[in-house]
Amino acid sequence: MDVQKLVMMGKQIEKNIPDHGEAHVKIAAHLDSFWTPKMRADFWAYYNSNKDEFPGPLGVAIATLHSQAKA
Amino acid sequence: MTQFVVEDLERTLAPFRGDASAILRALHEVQSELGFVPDSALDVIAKTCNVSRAEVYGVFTFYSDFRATPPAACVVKVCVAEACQANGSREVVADLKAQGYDVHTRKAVDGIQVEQAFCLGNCALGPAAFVNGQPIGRATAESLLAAAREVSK
Amino acid sequence: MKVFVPCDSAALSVGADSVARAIEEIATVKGLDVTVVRNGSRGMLWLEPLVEVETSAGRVGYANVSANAVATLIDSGMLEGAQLPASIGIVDNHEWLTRQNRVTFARVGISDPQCITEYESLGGWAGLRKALTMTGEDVVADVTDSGLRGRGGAGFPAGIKWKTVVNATADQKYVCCNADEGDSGTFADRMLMEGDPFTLIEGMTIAGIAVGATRGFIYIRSEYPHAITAMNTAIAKAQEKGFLGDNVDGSGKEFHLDVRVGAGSYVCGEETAMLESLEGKRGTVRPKPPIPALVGLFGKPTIINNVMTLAAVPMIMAQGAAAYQALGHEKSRGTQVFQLAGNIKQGGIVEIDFGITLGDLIDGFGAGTHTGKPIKTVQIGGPLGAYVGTEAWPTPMAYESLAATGAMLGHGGIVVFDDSVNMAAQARFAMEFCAEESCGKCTPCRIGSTRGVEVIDRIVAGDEQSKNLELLEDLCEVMTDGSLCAMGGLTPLPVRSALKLFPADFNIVSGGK
Amino acid sequence: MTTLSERIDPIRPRIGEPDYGTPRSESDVTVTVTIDGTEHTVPEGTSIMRAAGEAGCSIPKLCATDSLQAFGSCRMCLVEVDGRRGTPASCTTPVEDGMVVRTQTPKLEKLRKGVMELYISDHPLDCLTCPANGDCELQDMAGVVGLRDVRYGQDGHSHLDALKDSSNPYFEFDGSKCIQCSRCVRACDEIQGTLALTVEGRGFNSVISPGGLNFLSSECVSCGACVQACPTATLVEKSVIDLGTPTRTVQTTCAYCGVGCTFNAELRGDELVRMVPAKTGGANEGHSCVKGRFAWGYASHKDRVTTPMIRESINDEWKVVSWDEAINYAATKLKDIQAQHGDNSIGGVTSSRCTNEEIFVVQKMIRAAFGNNNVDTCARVCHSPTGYGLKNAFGTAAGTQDFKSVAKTDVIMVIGANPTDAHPVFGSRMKKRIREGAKLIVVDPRKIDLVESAHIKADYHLQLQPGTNVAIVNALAHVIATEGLINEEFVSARCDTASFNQWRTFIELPENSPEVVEAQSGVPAELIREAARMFAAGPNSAIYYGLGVTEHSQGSTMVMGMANLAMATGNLGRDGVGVNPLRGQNNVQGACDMGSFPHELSGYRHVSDNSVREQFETLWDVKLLPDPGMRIPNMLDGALSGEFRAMFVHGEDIAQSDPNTKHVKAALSAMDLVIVQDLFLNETAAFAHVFFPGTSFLEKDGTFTNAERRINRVRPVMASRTGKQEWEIVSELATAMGYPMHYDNASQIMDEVASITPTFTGVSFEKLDREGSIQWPCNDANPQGTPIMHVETFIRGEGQFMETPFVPTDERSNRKFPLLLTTGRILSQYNVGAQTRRTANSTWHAEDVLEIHEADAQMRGIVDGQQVAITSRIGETLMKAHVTDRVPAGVVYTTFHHPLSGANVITTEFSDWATNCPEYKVTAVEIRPADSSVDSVSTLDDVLQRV
Repeated sequence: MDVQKLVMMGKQIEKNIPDHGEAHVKIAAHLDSFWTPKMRADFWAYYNSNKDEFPGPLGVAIATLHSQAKA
Repeated sequence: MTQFVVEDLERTLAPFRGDASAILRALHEVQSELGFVPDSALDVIAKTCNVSRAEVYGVFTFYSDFRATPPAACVVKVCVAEACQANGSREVVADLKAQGYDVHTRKAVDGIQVEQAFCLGNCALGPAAFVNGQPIGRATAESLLAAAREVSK
Repeated sequence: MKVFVPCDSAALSVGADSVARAIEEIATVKGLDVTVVRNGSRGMLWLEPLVEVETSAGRVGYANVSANAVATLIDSGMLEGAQLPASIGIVDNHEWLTRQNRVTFARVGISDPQCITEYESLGGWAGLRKALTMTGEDVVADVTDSGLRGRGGAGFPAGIKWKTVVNATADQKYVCCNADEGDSGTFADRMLMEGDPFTLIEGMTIAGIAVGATRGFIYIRSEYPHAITAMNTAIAKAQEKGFLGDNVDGSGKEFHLDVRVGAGSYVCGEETAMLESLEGKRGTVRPKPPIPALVGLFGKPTIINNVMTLAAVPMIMAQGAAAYQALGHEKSRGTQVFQLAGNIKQGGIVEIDFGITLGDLIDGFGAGTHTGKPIKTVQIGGPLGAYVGTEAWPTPMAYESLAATGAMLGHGGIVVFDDSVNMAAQARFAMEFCAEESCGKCTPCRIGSTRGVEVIDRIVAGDEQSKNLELLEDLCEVMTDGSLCAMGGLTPLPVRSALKLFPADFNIVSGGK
Repeated sequence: MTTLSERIDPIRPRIGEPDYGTPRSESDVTVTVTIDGTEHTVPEGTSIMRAAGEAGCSIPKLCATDSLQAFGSCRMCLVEVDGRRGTPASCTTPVEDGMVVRTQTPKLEKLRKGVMELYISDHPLDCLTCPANGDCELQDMAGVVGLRDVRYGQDGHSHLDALKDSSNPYFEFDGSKCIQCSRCVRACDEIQGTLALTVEGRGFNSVISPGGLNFLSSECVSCGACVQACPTATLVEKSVIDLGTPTRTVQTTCAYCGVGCTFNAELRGDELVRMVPAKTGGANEGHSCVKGRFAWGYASHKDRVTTPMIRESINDEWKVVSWDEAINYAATKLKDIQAQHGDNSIGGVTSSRCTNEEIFVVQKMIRAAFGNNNVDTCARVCHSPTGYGLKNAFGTAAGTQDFKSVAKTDVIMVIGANPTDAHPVFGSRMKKRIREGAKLIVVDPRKIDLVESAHIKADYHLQLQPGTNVAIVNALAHVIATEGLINEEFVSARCDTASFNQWRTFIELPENSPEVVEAQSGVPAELIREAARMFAAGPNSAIYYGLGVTEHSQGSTMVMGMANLAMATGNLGRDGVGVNPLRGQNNVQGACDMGSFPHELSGYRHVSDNSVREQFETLWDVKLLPDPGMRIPNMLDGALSGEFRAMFVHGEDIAQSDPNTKHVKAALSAMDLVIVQDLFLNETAAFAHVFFPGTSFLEKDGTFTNAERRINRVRPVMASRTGKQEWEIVSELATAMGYPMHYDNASQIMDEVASITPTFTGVSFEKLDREGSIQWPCNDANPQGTPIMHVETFIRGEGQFMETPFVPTDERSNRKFPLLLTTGRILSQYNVGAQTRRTANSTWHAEDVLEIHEADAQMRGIVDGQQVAITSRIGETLMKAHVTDRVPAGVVYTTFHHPLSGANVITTEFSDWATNCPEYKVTAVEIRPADSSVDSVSTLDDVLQRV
């Protein structure tokens, strides 16, 4: 899949989950629940070299998933 | 019906907006405004009163007062109910027919149209009639036509 | 000087308006101080236009005045009450009136119907004012005690109907006045509405206050344009004076009244068809149960009474139930407003206690036929009423006594026919009228009436007469027992009575063929 | 000349359901009545007619039928009652305690015969050649009363020469046979609520009339209620005239919308004559719409493909092959692709048009034989946000009520749904309740019929800008929270306190106030406030919603927003309330229930749940993946990037129904293998290599689950025209791929579902056949099913409030695309139109049109009926313009039933953030007149080429 599409989807999810400091957990859970492993991996790969683009909880979420070996 | 008349009617019928119980009143209103109820007015009434066209049509066709076409300049209504029969209204109707005015076809001749009615509430002075709404007692074909010609002059 | 020229539409039909205009014109030309009052009609319709002149001795009447004759009459001293060929003397002393007992019609013909102050000065609003001091239940009890029965035809006790409505719980109740006076030979409702509209308004307001109905409707047939105008004008005045509205006569009670106009349908005089029509719909008959007193207009508890019924109420309230109960005959209490119509010499309104004989009404009041020929038959109670012959003259005019003879009082209209009438034609007309005016809902009335015309035609034509007579009899049975309402149910009454009394008119060959 | 008695056939047993003449009384009080000497106890309010009928002594009748209120016009049902004068009609007279009734006396017999004699005197004596011969109540009753002779003859005044009205494509009106019982008029009023029929004239001249017009040009919506109500051949299906009266019946379920109407398919021999809605149908209770009632002819349309076909390339001609060859060809290809590109390179789509059993085997094949979770369903593009939102809030991905519940609702809020067009049979129920006095709030950019039509008027129409649903629902909740209208008792007893408190803080923020939202949505703040107060006042307030909620970038948020609103006002867990999705297709609910989503197994259990997965693994004897598979958009994107190579498309036309057609077609073209299973060579089949002919619903054996979770039986009315059931094909494909799958019948598949799905454990064909239908959950706790959910507690325990910030879509109108296009359905057509366009339904709606407000039209020089070009940043299409005040200025609207206009050519890639449900409802567009310019002619060619 085009990684830019994944970025768009990720950012849309981030925008729609209100953040009271725990949004990254919810975003991670969402990606874990609904994204295929390959989508998560591709996204992580992109994130890893473009971290500046993800200052918010989305970045934290994908990093968390990666650390749990889910991305 | 032109747009102008439709808008006129919509204004006339405005008090009945959303009132499903106003179909009959709306039909009266249209007929008093235009002299008859054109087909397109049924749709205007339906929309105004928030009912179906069929409902309006059903009411329109139930009551004998309403007409789908413009009336003649003068409408003569002759009572043919019992009390007036007792005073010869059958003969009046027959005389009128002989002169071309048939209460069944309601065909207009020289701007005069004759219709039958069942009781006009003037049963002691029959035959009773209305000539364009003006009551006439002890009517004869001649007295009616004379009054009608006066009106349609 | 006051001159009275009736505004009743029967008077108008014989020129009352032009008479009134002529009097005013001549008075103006001559510089006379004449006030023309447009009163209701006294009900002596054969005398219309009946001009009355106020004199110190009373109101002197001049009968059958035409506009052309006005100048001569005035020149001859009419305005001074002179004795002239047209004069009938003091109207109040006229035997036709003195023999009557005018209760409901007490003010009709006396006053200017649209003068609300005169209405009050003649005893108006007294009943309402009294009712406003009573509980609804007490008002209903008074109406019950008076013995007042529905004047529309069925004769159902008004108080019982009211009690049902007063006991019903609902967010809205209605009072509906049935002024769809469609029976040929009847015009009392019209004359009251044109001649004393405030009485009806007062009666309806009392009914509304009594049962907790805040809205009332008067359903008037479109054939009565003058009554419609009269009622609308009177209602506006009553509203203006606070007798209608949110605060009836300062009582804090609410009653609003509106006129609704029919559109040429006889069956809308049937109470449930009238309800449909009041709801703006096709005037088809509703089955009963449920009764309108419980499920009536817009599904709410509703009093439905005739004009004459409601117009009797103010007097009952003002003078007490006992006064009304004291009048009448057996179970028919109070007075009945009879209407003499058709081929009759002295046609008009006769309000008198129940119990007067038919013969007295027709010969005594009516003075025989207009044409001067012998009477052949009389139809009582409108187009659904039976034809009777002179053998019925001794019958006391009351609900039960008439029913016992197979006839019915209906709305009290009596239509006289002379001997030129063909009764097969009248029987055929009864079916034809039913075919024309049936709402079309139930089968016996819808199809039966049309078949009735055809079968009568075959009988008269001598076509398989005995078979068709039997068929007509079967048809009458199906219509009588099978119809949804009185329209189809009573149409056989004139048919059967005509056939029974005057078989010869049907060309019936003895034994049939 | 034959005699009358020869012409009136003796009564034969008739197919169809018993008719007790008047509706059942709902009273709990009973009375005892003596009828013909025998005592019967019935509920108070029961008519004499019904009491007698239930007791087995039926009284003759013509105008009475138990689907309509008593009318009392025919006078056939007269009886005698002790102590009462006359002969009252038994239909309009309620029984009273102690009443003694006689239904058969010489007097009554004579009267009934006399009435019948009148009827027949105005009725053609052509029973033997009449299409209703043997299915005519007049004929039956003439026999019952023993009429032998009509003494009036037939020469009198009559209606024998009345004209026929054949304008409706499906039924005919023959006035000469009409008995004026008004059953048709009353059915149109009481059942359908359209009031398109009336009686014209009066007395003998009364005739039934569609408002003085012909049926086709009238207000008639062709629901068939009048035809069904007609006791004679006056209103009769043309198919009955052509084929004759039916002789047997098979009960089944309609395959159109999510209402799920039960029909009796009436056949003559093996030929389907007509579909008659069943009074026993749980969802429809005897009603139908033009689609289910009449538009079933597509099942035998000449376009139907009934043999399997294959081709190497989509540029080749199709080759008709045997089932074995087709299946083996597909299996080999799939396996080859997997060998070359990996297990995850293939996937499939289940169809919401198919049975639960078919869907279950398709997802099973994908998970077990394909060995991945790349299964999705067309619910993705309609109601996936419903599943997401309701599951989060309440714990289960389904509507909370049964349809009947609306009869107890005091305030109905309809959001983004158009029930009278899209769910007409439920729409009629709703209209009935509104006419009884329920309040109505419509939230929709468009003036739908519920906003104002005969006897219906919304109390509030919140005519919002497309894309601002969430803002509005937040503003409604804001009013409720800030004006002290929250049902604190309900919330504290039933909902999660922490989430509620957090939500309350959020919702009370000024950004959610109606005054702020007015600027975003265009809805006056005061209207929002008043509507919110009305909703909170209830006492029973219910939300009904459709795709106007879900097909947005915030579809899931909106579903949660509505759940918040319902919980905050305590409107859950009883009759008359709830959050109710109106499902688009017949089996959207079932497709979701059966485990069609890539992340869920049947019963909404996540694939990552080890214990659940293990149960399936044991049952299926296969290893399952614990991670979610690809959604449809992922598959399409994957096809373009080369990672996804083959797709099994089960009964869905993604090339027409999915957004951004150009993108979809490119993705399909990129795949190595596309397998389509469908009735017709649809738009997607143009890209297919294998075509498996499908079965129509008339051939299927199985179940559909409707929007109220009602599992209805689908029974084969005729033999499969392809020789196979669809689940057989799928099983054989799986087997050919090396995973043996076999079922003897569909019932076994449901047994398997029941064995492994906790909400379905009590469901079996046997039980469904016995009970008629069951609403899940149906298990040991709820053996009779569950009409209303969350009665005591929520499925998830405590109701969960969710913060629902309004995030405007990225699709905005701008100078280049200043208008917002939104889409919807029309009554006569259905979705992509594959079925309805192959029926006479196109008589009503032959093409899609673009609704445009007069101001927008004028500005662009567009007049009504003109061809216009609609351009979005994605594409362009052509349509006729319809200038109307149904849409506000700035908004245009169209349906998407026709491939020629192909609304999805212009819809965008935007989708719901949580579920990727496409944002069909908001597309920024520009419109311009298209005719007469050279440029637009070439555009039309483009369009024609594209489709």
